[in-house]
Amino acid sequence: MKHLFRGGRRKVAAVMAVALVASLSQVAPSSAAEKPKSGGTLNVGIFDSFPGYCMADNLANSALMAGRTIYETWVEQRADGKIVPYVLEKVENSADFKQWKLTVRDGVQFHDGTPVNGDALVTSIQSGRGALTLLGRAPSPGTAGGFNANIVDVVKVATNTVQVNLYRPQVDFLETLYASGRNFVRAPSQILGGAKCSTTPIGTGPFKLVSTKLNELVVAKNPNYWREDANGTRLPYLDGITFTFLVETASRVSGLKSKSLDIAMFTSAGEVKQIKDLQKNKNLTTILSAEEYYPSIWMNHRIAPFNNKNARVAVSFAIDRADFVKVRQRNFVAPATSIVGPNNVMYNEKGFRQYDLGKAKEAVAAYKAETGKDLEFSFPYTAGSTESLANATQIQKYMTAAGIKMNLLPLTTAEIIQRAFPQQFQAMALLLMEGTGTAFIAPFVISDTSGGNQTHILRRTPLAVLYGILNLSAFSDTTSEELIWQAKATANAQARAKVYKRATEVLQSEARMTTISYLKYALAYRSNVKGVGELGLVNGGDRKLMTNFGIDYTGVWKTGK
Amino acid sequence: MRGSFWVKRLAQLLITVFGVTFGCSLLVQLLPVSPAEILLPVGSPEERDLLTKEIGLDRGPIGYYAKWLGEFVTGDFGDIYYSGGTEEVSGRLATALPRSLLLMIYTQIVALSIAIPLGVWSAYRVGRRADKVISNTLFTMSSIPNFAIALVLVLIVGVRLQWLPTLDYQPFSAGPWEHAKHMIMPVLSLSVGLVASYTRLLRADMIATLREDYITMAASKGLSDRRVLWRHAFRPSSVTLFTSAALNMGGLIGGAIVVETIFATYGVGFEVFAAISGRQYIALQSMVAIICIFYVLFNLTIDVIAGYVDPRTRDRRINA
Amino acid sequence: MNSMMSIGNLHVRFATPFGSLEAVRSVDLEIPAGASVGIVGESGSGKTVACRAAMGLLSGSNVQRDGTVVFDGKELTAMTREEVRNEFGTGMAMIFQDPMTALNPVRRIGTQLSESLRLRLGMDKKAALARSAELLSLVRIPDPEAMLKKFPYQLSGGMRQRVMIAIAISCNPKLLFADEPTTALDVTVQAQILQLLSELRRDLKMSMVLITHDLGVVANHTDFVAVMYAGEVVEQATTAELFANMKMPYTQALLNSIPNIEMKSGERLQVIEGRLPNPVDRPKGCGFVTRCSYAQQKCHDEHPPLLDAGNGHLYRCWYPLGHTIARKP
Amino acid sequence: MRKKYTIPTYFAFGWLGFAVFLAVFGSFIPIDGYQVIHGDFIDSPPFTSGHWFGVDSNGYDIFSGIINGARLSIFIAVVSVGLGGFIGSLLGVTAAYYRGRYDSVVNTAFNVVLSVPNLVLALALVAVLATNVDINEAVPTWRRLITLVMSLTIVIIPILGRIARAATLAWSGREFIVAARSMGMRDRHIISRHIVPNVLPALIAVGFLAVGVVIIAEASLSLLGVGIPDGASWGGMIARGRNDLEYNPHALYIPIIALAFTVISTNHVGDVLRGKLDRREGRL
Repeated sequence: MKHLFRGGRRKVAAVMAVALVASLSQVAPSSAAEKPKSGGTLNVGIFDSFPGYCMADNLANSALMAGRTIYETWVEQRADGKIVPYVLEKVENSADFKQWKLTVRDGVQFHDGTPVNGDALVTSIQSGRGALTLLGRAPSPGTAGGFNANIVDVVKVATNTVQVNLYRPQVDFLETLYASGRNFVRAPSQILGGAKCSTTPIGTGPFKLVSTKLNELVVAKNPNYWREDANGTRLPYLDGITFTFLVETASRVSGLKSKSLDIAMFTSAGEVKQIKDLQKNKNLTTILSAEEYYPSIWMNHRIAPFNNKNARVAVSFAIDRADFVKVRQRNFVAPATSIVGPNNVMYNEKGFRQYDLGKAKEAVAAYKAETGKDLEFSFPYTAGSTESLANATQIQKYMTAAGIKMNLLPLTTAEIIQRAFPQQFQAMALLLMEGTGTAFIAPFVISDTSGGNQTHILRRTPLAVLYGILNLSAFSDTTSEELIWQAKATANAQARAKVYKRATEVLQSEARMTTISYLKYALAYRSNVKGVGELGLVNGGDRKLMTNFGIDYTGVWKTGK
Repeated sequence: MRGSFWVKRLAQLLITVFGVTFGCSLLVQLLPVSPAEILLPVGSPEERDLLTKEIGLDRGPIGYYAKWLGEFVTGDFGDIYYSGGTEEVSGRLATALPRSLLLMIYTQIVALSIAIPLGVWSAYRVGRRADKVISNTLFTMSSIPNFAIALVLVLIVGVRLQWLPTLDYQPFSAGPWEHAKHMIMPVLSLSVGLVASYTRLLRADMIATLREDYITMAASKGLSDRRVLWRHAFRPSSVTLFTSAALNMGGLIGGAIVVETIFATYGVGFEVFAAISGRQYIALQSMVAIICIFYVLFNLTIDVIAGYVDPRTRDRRINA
Repeated sequence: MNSMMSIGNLHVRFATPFGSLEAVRSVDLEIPAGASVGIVGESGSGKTVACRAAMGLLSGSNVQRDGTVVFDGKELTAMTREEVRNEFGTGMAMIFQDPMTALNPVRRIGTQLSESLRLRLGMDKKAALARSAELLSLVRIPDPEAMLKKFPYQLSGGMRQRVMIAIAISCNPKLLFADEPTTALDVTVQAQILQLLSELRRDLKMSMVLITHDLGVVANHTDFVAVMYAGEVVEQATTAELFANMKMPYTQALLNSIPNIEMKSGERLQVIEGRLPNPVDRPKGCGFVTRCSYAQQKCHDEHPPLLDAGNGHLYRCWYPLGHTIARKP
Repeated sequence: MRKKYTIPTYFAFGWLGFAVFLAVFGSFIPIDGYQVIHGDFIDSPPFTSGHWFGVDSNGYDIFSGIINGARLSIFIAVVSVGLGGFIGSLLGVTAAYYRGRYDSVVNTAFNVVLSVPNLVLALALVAVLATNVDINEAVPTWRRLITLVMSLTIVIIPILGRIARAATLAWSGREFIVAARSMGMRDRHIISRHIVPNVLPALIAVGFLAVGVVIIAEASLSLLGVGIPDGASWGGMIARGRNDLEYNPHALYIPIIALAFTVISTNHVGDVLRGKLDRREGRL
């Protein structure tokens, strides 16, 4: 099945079909006949650390997988991409898509015994948009504030029902509520817990916290978990899971091979060699995510040289994407043909500048003619990471060929992240955009995620920067922005997709950013791990088998002792 | 006389601790950006002011240090700052420190118990083939970084032979064997480099000792070579070795970052690294202070041991 | 008179980075039982090396020893290290020049003294310590019980040397090598130590080899004398014969250079003008030629053989003292 | 009296000479730069034509890395050990010679630096010193290099300084020093003529040992992201090759062999030099 995701360029019309086939083929692996067994613990090796569990602490990829054993989301995504209620019972919306009524499922409770109700939902959403006013130090919404800026207010209309009012109509509001799996059902007791918000996650998930450190998360079975399997057995099956941050790829590979780990996760960004090796291993099952992760080269419009279009065009033309994928990723992923991948609704090849050295040189000459300067920029990469250096060096090679001077900027990851969102770099590569929908695309290409709401709650606070902070290219493109808002207001799916694609075309023709290749994730598990991807969602339908945040552990069980 | 030596030595060590911690606190002051800005990247100016006051950064270098020190001696090692709240450094150290201490102690025991016989033997066979083989093997080993040794061990012992788990730490309470299984490989990878340097130190001192008349004297009494080596030559040759071992303590507690990462034996080294890369300078200051205190304690212990091993040093100290 | 030790054609070579160094060349020496033999020479003349080689105390990959050594009827040079070691303490013992360096600084006097008693004579700890105290009083150390608990650095030089003598005689050796036992000591103490050694030798019926650079010491405390120079025995006779009928210019030079009383302990004596020849690159003639005021051309060209002057008086010189040919002024 | 050298000594001198030659003239050797990515040769084993030592999994030619890495590795080692040794022995010798308050200040300073683990010290120094106010202006390689060398030098100073101090303490009590003092010789003269020649052999032995230690320390630092990021060093190559152990072991073992040769050679040369300098060893 994995070959389905590997293909190169695909026709737009084929995308949905591919997604569908993919989702069908992902269901029910061969172990379905075995009866799940309760008990046992798993050791899981991951490649991200745990920066914390409060709103502003963004759990990345594999750490998100771990965090999602404690936390669930109000809504979930089906394998076909549709967002469906999960901890919510039902969702209703007004005809203009500006009012959304969310009803919480009855009988769900947090790990500390407090009930999940309308108040909890209000607290959760308010904390995510930075609207909580608290005594002492208020928990910052962090970058989540930008995602939720279209929300005007949240009111409880019944014990378990909450109404969310939006500033701009948003057909895909549930995608925002899902936030690619990141908008957790956090307990108010955690959110309002003051000093412990970052270190004591309290959720509704199948597992609850035992202990956590920067490098480790230990969770144990939540005996009061609300879901049970088809046979009426209480979920989850496992007694506990230990997630360990193993930054060295070799540690994860050897951990699996030496049976110190049951499961380990990998990324195609730099670990292709190891993934291919694991795929050959008979004792392991290796599953891959779809290529739904779109790392971009962001070009800062606020400062020279990328305030000049010719500069951006030159860079976009200069990158030999096919060569990059061959050299750096061993053809494991597809070279980019748009700023997003074929699975995304915004995918559009029009206006996307493919490798063309001649045109790149022309653009460099045009830049020189306009500004009188040679095209030169700095590019940060993670110091100490061979992969990061090799990627940057590879890009530098293409730039040099086109007559562009690219200076490498070695910085620590912390420095890069800290400087990225205040948009201080001239250019940088960062994976932000992902998924099939637009909830995790739009905020990064919009200059004001509040949709121009002048009365927004954050407008007069320092946190107002959050509206545009996610747009690392720091541009304001009214045409594409309006198209995106217009698409979000369009009820008809096909018509909506068309508008989105037009927005993409505008972004690409202005060379706001560019993409080199797409990315995917891999997860390998040993043969004693069963039930991966077998448990469906609560109202039928399956999850995606594998994503950037790995697998779901609710239905996973373990053979043997 | 002896008493005054120890008072002097203790004072010296206390000054060391003060020096290190004050240096760290100066480092915090010297940062190009305000620590409050680093610790609260999305905070409001009011919040940052509050934090600056809370940490004591508004009091100037001396005031800040005095505040930190006052809290440190009462067991408040400061906090690690998250976007949503804080975590006490002491909690982190409570899990990390025992791991690092055990790792360090085991490593020293293993390194010394390999290096001592090797050093004595190669000094005894100086210039012969055994000595040359030992020396060159050790030099080769010492030029392999410990992380490379760790990875080779993992590949051979963990993956190919499947004898030992490659990851994780188990406390002694989980059973001695369980504990040992998880410690063997990290300890071995850290030991190799030390074995090389210890053997070399001991060998050099032993060679010098074996030239002494009292060794010939001992031989002329009709004692066996083994007895001459161990009873007569080893002790007077071992002071440099133990002093050097004491100097390595700090490095092993806080500097085993890479090996700790490979084996997921996350100890103080990892915490220090995380504090540096996460810019948790307040936490860093306390952690370095703790490492320094242990370093000082171990050095004091070694002083006592050295006085026992070589009574001349007692005499020398009194004269010094 | 039967022989206690007989050394035949002893050669000792050291391999050095500068080439092979012959420290002892063809030394023949007879040590009669019960006698005291003095070996005299400057520093570096090979006397210490010869004795240590005879005992079998030289070890190391760079040492090569040839020749035969027969001790008490047993051929040491044909024995294994283990067998030779069994002769140490009970058969042969040695007193070293510098008691400062020859006592282990980190072990107590009692431990060092009782060690050989326990290991060589099989005494138990208590008996060994009791015997140690006796030995200490034998070498006239006051309050021996307290001395047992002390470390060497807490003792004076003379006391240390007495301790060392006590250690050497602890197992009643038949042959005692005393390697410059007094050089490191004050002049006043020197006489006491030598007196003590002579008395002990008589009382315990030991043979003794007294190595020294001081012909004065030899005259009073030995029966036979061998003079060594540059690794060779250059003159050999009974003590009385040697002083009565000195043949070698070198021996005479030694006699003329009486150690300076003000000289610091441990300092090397430069008793005769000039230097010893380079042991790696020896002159083909007489080794003393550059320093000898009587040297002739023949001395430069030919190495003198060991000649017999009668009465067992051997010497190695083309133009011995009393020879009639013309001398340089 | 000319000393005869053995074959290993010739080899050691030869290798070090070669390494120093590479360090000085490596950039003039007509081969591809170490940063050129050979996309078609990724994972090539050693003895591939055109790539004698093979290519690592990122496409970097290992031969080129070894040639170019010599420069940084040797430079860092020589400068930090040389500078650290010089400053350390200057402090150590004078402290032990003059004693008193100056000595206790120096000794305490040594202790302070020694009690902080090397890696931590270097990490902290680089974190503070190698940052730029304008984020888009890359911290120039020379500044990173200086910071790195400085950190390593600071690490070396107390190590060699303590040895110099201890050795000086032992020697300055000797009669000839006391005699020289009593004859009214100038301190500078006594130090340079009487103490330094006696202290030097021990320092040189440890100094040569420190060369290997520094090269490896640089490897650990580049692993932690504070080395010379875009430079090739043997340590950096070892650090980069760590994840290739199972797939391309040559990316790991070839730089280790180069490093091992250098460490063994420096140690051997150190021994030989010590033998030459230390006349006392000439005695038997």
